[in-house]
Amino acid sequence: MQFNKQSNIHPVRRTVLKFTGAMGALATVSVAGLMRAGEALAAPWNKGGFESKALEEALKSLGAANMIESKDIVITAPDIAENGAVVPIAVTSRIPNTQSISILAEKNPFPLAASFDITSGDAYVSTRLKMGQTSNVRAVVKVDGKYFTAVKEVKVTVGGCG
Amino acid sequence: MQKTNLKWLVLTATALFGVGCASFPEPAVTQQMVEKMVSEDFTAPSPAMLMRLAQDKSQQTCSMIGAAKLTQEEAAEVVKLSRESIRYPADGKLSGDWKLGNALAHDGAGDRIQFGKLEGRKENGGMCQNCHALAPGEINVGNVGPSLTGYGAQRGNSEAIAKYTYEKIYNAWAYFPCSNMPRLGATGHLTPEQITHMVAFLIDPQSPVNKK
Amino acid sequence: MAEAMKIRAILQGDTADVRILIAHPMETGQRRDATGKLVPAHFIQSVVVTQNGKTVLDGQWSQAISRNPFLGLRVKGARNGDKIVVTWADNTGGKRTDEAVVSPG
Amino acid sequence: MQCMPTMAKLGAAVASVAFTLFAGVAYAQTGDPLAVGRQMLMEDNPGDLWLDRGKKLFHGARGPKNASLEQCDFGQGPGKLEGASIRLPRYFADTNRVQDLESRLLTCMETLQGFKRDELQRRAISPAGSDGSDIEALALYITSRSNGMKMNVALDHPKTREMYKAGEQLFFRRSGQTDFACIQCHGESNKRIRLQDLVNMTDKKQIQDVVSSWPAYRGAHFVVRTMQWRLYDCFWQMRLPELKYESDTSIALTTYLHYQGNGAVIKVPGFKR
Repeated sequence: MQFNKQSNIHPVRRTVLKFTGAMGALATVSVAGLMRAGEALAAPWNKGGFESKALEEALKSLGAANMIESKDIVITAPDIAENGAVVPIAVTSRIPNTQSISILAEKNPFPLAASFDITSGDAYVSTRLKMGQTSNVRAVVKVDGKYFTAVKEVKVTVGGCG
Repeated sequence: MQKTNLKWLVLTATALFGVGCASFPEPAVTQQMVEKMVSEDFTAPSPAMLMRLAQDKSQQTCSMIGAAKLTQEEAAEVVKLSRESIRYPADGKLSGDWKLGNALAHDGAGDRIQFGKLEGRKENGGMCQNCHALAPGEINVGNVGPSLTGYGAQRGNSEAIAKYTYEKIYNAWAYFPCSNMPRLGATGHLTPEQITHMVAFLIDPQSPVNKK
Repeated sequence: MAEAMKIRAILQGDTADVRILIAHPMETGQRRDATGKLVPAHFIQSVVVTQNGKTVLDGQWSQAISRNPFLGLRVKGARNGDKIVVTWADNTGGKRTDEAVVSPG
Repeated sequence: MQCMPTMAKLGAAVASVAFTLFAGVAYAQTGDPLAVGRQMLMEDNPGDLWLDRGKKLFHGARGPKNASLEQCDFGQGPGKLEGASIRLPRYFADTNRVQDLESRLLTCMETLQGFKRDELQRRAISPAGSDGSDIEALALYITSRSNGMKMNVALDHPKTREMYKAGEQLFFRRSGQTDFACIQCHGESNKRIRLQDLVNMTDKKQIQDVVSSWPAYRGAHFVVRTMQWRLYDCFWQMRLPELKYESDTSIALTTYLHYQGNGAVIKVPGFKR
């Protein structure tokens, strides 16, 4: 029996650290018409922000200037991520009237990973990120036109014996 | 694994009890069956690579099952075979370039077989990081083997230490018969020259292993 | 054809704990397949969650979100039987909507 | 701007090394620095996305014979999946073979649905980052039907006992350029290869955690992996030749491991980094 030569069981193990390259081509991605789910309700996709390579630019796209460090923003994430391709991140804002939570992996080639407008009455969101290397993960919270922020460092190792 | 493992005794006892009077085949019969299975159940790009599954004398001796222990005679035999296996670099210099050794120690790749192909590498990685702590503060290191942090700082870098270290990497079983440490030189995984670089990585005062 | 999402919406006190798993490749556009060819970018850009028709979360994603994405949120003031609807849309025009009903924990 | 981070400065890199040193000490005292991440990932397992697919594949009419797998007998009678996986591997008279779940599944896909066996074997293990194979989805679905039940492999047939003993011997059989057998990495507790925890398979609790959690979603591959894959990958890592899918060697090892893990409560899909 021969295994399928077309298949490749382990590429991820070797390429996970190469997200710098992997995500480098975002600028060339054609974004189909900025189509959004629930179009009537949703704001257009923040193309400029998601395609910013510099953290400052990404923050600017969110409108975030003069951010205030806040202990009322809690980032739950592993100190060490076993697998940079799946790094769990949860953000809770205890600041009243939180309108949105954005998540940035500062050393990713495109730092802005996600933004959530939250109107559920509980400013909490949990998701999973690709991270190319050890980096600060930053949460930016918008409250009545003001911006608050917190960071947590996540160490990324690839692991395995590859 | 030469240590008696109490848990193993318990497990084996449970297994025997569990099947009551039903009999297991004799170990020799099982061994025959296993060798047949091993010869049929694997594929490789070449017949020579299939031979990786064949055991040498020491590997056979070191495949003790469960709580079985190595006898003194067996241990002596493994040590003898292992000593005889050791080859030294042509120029006789046992400590090479610690920087090359550093790279080797952190390289876990080389010589794996997948999709009918051998991993395309000029030389194999040393795989040290998989099982040993190396420079202080490294996170992504294993602990199957003892920590090597400060190895040279503790032992110095004399000719005698270089020789011991070289031999230990070349064939660990010359000192600790049947230990978990691969016989990296004797099995051909690393060349004598590569091993001299790893020796330097461990004993050179400039190596990160010996930095605070 | 996108596969169905897995949506759990469990009531804890007055808050629904909503957990969503989505089958999606979230391709970055620079990964190469086994033959060395670039796999085109293919990732979800938008996820909208509603409770009985009212938007409770409006999310935007980049391709930095992991393959087979997870999204967790909490909806305050939820009740058993509330309808939670999740819709995602990706950069190639693909989209899918699934729903779940808030149920007791 | 008080919050602006320093981006990728050399100083930060040096600081990070120093921090690492302290962090290492702190973790040793406070426990596992990986635990938070593992916990978060386990709670919401993308492997669940495979269950419906496996169910559809099982009940749908497929293959050259356009038949479902509903008549497949995993040892509990045709179509009975509850409690099937907990008794596998076992001896099957119709094939005169000890079979694990995956081997038995292939037998049914061949006999009931008319698929070619060598084709099935070739496609069984999917590429990383793919949508996964049908066999992976089926193996997960079938195993999930025994969720909550206890592993209960019986050595009640001479051939099963042969395979058990062969598996045991294989577990300790050292070969190749790493001089490894399974036991070299799986014989002691609290050991790691790099950061990856190694299961001590001589410990009842730990081996139970293994046999109860496959098939599992493998985070690094984004697909559901099976026990056959787990064994294949171990041999790859040991620099040995490629283990054939559903070979006797693989089934012998599975017989040995599952029997050691008897009593484990099945909970699949598992989640592996």
